[in-house]
Amino acid sequence: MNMLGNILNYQHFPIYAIMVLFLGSFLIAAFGENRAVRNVLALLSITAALGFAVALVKPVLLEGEIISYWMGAREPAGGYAIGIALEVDALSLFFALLVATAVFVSGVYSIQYMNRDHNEKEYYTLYLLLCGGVMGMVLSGDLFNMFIMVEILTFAAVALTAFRNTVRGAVEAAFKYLVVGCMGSTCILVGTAILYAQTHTLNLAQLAQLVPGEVNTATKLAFALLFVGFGTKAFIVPFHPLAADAHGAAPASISVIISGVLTKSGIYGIIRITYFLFQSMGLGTVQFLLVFIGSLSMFVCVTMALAQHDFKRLLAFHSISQIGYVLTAVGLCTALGVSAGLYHAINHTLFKGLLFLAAGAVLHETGTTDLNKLGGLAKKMPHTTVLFLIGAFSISGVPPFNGFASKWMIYQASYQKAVESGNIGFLLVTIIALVTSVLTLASFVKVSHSVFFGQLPPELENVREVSWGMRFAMGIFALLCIITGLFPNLVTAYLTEPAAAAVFSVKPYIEAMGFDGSAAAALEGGSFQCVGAWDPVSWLLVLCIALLAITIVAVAGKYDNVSRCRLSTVEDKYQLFYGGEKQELSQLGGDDLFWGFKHNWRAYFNYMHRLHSGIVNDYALWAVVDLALVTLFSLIVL
Amino acid sequence: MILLNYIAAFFLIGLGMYAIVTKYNLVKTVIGLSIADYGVNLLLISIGFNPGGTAPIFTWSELDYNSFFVDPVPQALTLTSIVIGACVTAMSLALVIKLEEQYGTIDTRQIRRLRG
Amino acid sequence: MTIVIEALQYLGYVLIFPGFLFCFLAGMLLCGIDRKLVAKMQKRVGPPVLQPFYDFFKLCGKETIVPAAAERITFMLSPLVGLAALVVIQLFIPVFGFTAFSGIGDIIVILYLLLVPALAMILGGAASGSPYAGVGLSREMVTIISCELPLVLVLLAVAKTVGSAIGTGLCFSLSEIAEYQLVNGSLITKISMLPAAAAMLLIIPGETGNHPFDAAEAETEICEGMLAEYSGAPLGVFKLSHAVKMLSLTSLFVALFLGGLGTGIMALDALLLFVLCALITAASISFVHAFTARLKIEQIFKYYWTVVSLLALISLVLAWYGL
Amino acid sequence: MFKKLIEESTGKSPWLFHINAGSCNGCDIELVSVLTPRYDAERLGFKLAGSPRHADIVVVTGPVTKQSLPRVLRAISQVPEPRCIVTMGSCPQSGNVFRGSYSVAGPLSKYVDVDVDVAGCAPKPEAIIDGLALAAKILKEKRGRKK
Amino acid sequence: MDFPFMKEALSQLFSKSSCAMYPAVPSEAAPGYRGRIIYHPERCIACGMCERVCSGNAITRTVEHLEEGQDKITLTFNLGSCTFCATCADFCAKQAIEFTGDYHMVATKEEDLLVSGSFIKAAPKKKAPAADKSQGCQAPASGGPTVKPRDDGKPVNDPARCVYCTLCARKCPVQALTVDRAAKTWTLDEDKCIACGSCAQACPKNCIII
Repeated sequence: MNMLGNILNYQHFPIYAIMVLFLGSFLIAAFGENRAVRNVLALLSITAALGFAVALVKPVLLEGEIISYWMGAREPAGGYAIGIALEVDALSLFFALLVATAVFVSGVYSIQYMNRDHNEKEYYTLYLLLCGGVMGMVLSGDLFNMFIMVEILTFAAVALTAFRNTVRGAVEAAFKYLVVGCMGSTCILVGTAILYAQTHTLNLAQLAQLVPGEVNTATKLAFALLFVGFGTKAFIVPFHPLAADAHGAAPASISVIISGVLTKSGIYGIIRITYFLFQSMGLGTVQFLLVFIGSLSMFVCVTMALAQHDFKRLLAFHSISQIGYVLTAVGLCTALGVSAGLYHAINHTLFKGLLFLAAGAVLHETGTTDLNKLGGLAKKMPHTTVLFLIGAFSISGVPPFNGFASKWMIYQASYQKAVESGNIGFLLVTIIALVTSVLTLASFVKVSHSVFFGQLPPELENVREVSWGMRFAMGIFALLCIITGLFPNLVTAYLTEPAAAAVFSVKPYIEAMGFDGSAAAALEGGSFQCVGAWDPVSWLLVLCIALLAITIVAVAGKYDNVSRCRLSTVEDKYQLFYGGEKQELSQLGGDDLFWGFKHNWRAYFNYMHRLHSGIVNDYALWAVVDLALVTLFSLIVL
Repeated sequence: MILLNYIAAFFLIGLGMYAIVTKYNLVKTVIGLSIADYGVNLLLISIGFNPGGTAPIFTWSELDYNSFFVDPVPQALTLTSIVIGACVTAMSLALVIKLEEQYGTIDTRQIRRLRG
Repeated sequence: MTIVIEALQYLGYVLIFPGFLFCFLAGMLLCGIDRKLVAKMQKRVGPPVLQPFYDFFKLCGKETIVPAAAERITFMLSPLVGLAALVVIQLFIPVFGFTAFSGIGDIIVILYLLLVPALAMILGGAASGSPYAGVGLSREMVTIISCELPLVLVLLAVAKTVGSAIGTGLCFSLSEIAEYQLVNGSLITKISMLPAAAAMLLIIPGETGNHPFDAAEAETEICEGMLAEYSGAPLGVFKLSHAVKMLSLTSLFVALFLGGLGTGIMALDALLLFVLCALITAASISFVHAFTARLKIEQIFKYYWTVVSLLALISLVLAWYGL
Repeated sequence: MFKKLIEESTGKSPWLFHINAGSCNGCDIELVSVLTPRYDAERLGFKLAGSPRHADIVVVTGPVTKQSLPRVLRAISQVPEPRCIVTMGSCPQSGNVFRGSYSVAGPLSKYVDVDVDVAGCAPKPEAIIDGLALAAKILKEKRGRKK
Repeated sequence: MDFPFMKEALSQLFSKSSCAMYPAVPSEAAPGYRGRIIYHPERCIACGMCERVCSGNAITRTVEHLEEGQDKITLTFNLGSCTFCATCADFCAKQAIEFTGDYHMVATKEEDLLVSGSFIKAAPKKKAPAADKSQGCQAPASGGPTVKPRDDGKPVNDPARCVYCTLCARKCPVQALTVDRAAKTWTLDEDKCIACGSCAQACPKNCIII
């Protein structure tokens, strides 16, 4: 009894959450020949991981406890951490929850999405490895373990990118991802090694205790290496082409993990090294670094997305654009900013997951994601369309969906930062963020027009709605999108604020592991205070009343005086009006829909097109140049 | 002496990066990755090296404050890193084979269907 | 009991005063005045001021044809959603001192809500399946992108000016802006706000899709773009939305720059608001309409991102340095 | 009340859709001149609509060539009820000088019920206004008959 | 940017519009406007010239045989097919077709656009309806005619000037003239001739005298 109680002690839950995923992976590799066994094993392990993560909400997020867990109970000896540790504070758990949710939904979706592929066994093995890697990384309390987990997830992600190796460009994308990803991993390892050489510890808490006191050339170099390494995982500029390539080729369920979870692990790493290890966020210059790269990612990727004509590739660029929002907000280093950034991280996982799943549904039914070949699917796939629209509205920040709530906070945070610091540069960030949001809307208008609305090409006449399992998975994301959009107060109060508070409380983080945290720099995030007002529930209520009133009036005014075609052959009256031949398909291609915008920016777009050459050496060069610049930057300012 | 190790380690890493950036042959790219990896391994080992230390093999009772040995942690790290390096090489070579099958070339300048 | 009365009061806000009925009457009248004024400026007599009402009711009596290629639900629902969103915007915009719903929205919410009617129109057009709608929505979206930057700059400039005046650094709440103006006089009296007001005047026709920025609804080139397949009552609702959008934007202008003119008596305020809206319509929509030709879409974009944005930026920089 | 408003308004805001079915452009120009400051049909509520879906009155000019016939009929069928068809100029009524040509399928009245004929080659703008006013009246009657 | 009409627009706001308030204020057609056709059957001699020159095929002539050799001749002008070119009026020797300034040619039925009239024509008689002689006939050329005109309104040829071009024979609606170029003869079938005067109008040398 006591033993059972000991096993079920929530102190053990973090390691359980990681282990069930890895265990599921190995079990599937061993016994996964049978389809039913495989599915049950996969579902069990992802559900268990989600359950363990949710069970930790009460102690960690609500009560503010920091779980420190030493593997094999090897507590620190002589003031030095010897054992391998897990440390779960609100920030870790926040990301773990995101991971668990995304993994769960994507897993449910996979079961029917992957049913036409061969080698499902390998798929689930790799899938659970990937998930376990991310989960392990965000819960780890040890820098080297973070590296190991990063390697595992990179490997699994690369293998899964190339999983459908007959898809155009899949192997190519995987190779590019592998090369640049390994360069990033190498950077992390070298950074870890340097930190170890300086401090003789790998424990995050102890590093946080020791590193800030030991700022020299070597640790500055380590900062740059770690920053670039985790940047590779988050695909922030200049690593964004990899994300685009990988997403385009990977199965949709993997894209969800790569964009919703893997990038978050990069962001998590960046938060850990900037706020905790080096505690350098008090410096305006480091804030500048994060905000600059964030804004750059935001804008460059959204413009790149406008020029795409592949559904998933477009979504991939948007994914990085939204990661730019997160990084920018986190880089503001205010309570509102960090909270907004984390909020946007949740939302990004949800809506981007939803969108990728919708893209996957389209791919599953039509066999293509080329915007120029699709159209009019709303009549064939009505539920997918509605779910996609929820995702599209969310990402473009249409009230009352969740994207608006977090973007609204980001604008306020950046503008407030600009006013408080008197730095007009932050004002530019607000403006870029607002404009980016509109451009995001534009490209989703493009997608919805060229995929779901418009005319149906004749070869898609036999398309059917996807199976209920896939719709169910998308429905979960859509529901979460709406809930997080409608109750921003709850989300901030119970999820992001504790996490943001954890970001600003380095001292408890160090002390929870039994080290001396008195020397930790006390970063002050300021109070969490919105300058505007936004109450989505009341707003929605008002909108509904208005809509209802208008509908009643409209119906009274013969709004329903509708005639529509009920015959199988379409009469002239119900044909579209245009001056061409009767049966001509005149769907507008998605390729160049916003010509009026791109025309004025053609020099920029042409330049960007040339720059993203697709040659792996170029991307490697960007990585090296980025590393060199960040190194130079950190050597000068840190 | 140990300084030479550090210099060599960073030289190897730099060499690997140089190969990745400038060589258009996929196999050479993979070699570059491996070289960089060896550089990291060398770096790790050098960090743990204490001149004159013994092998870090003790039982609990043998351990006291006078024992002088090389740091075992970087050695463990190195082992992990070597394993990972081998994985990278294996995986990337597998991908190179697939690429050669699909594209008929191993020149990176021609493997660029995904661009823009 | 008080809850019932309060609920009725809010229902009254939604349905009658700044809500639906007011929007309907004032918007349509503004539209009529605009058409009359343009006609006058072009040496014509012009339609009667009540003409938009005639148009609307006539369209209500017409048959509504749903094309076979259209997605019916989106096609029928989007006009209503667009109109409802506009009515809600009107509820958020203060009428001098009075705001129907002050605590649930601010400048940025307004900025985004203004996207909703356009988005509804875009989705409705896309759902109709018409290629003209495709061209129209592309142009509409570019027009939105064009207007967004200057509009953002204007709103931020106002937020900064009011915020630094009331000591919080910045102020996104519209009702606070309105209160500030009631106490300290209209913002347009400040030098720093003059370029912003000018920019806003230029933004209004672009946002409402009026001449010369109506490339998206060019009836002679692309058959009214997104509306090409609409007929009957839904078309009437879209025309109504257009009229209400004119009201929303002009009353936003009043709320941002002329908020100090309020008298405190609600009926009088409503009348004053309408008169001011009509004046702004005359200045920014009708007058520009009368002597310009329709711009091409890339010209619209260029114009807004250079001339108008520059005006707004000047204002923002002036506000930043406290002028 | 609503019904009455609708009925009252129907005659006051007729929107035109103009179809050129092979016209020589004379009538088209005259139709446009009706909207100029000199005649300003807008003061009577007339407006040129861009799409047949918006229109109440279809104005057809030209002798209805064989090439244009299916498109003319399609466009006319796409006009929502109640609608009114006006032939303008002599061509759509009879074919005029093009009558008997191998490429002319007219007159229009062979295919659809024409409500109002405006004769003239091209008609004087005043005549067009007369014709349109008559069409508006017919429109109102049709609306009244329907309910 | 240049707005040439900005001031104009402002100034127009306060001045009177240039509208012709048409339905309220009636408007007259300009002089010379060719509007609704008026047909005078009493002047018509059914020569059919108008029908032949009409490009729009707007004129139809129906002949109804009555007893006593009389024909009831009906001319119908379809305004819905008319180009209002007035060629028929120009060609009408008897001024039976008149174009008025009435432009209100709006109809809901096609029959409303028909202008028709009929008259009864007796069998060939000595007397033809009196017509204004000074009009249809060209002024004599200098030198004067060498033949005298007949009194029944039928043509006489002046062989001194005739070049036998056959234009008169071609223009004759009833084929009453025979002209032989080779033999240089001009013969009139007096029974067929209806004294319409078309030959005289067609003659380039003004050698036919009526």
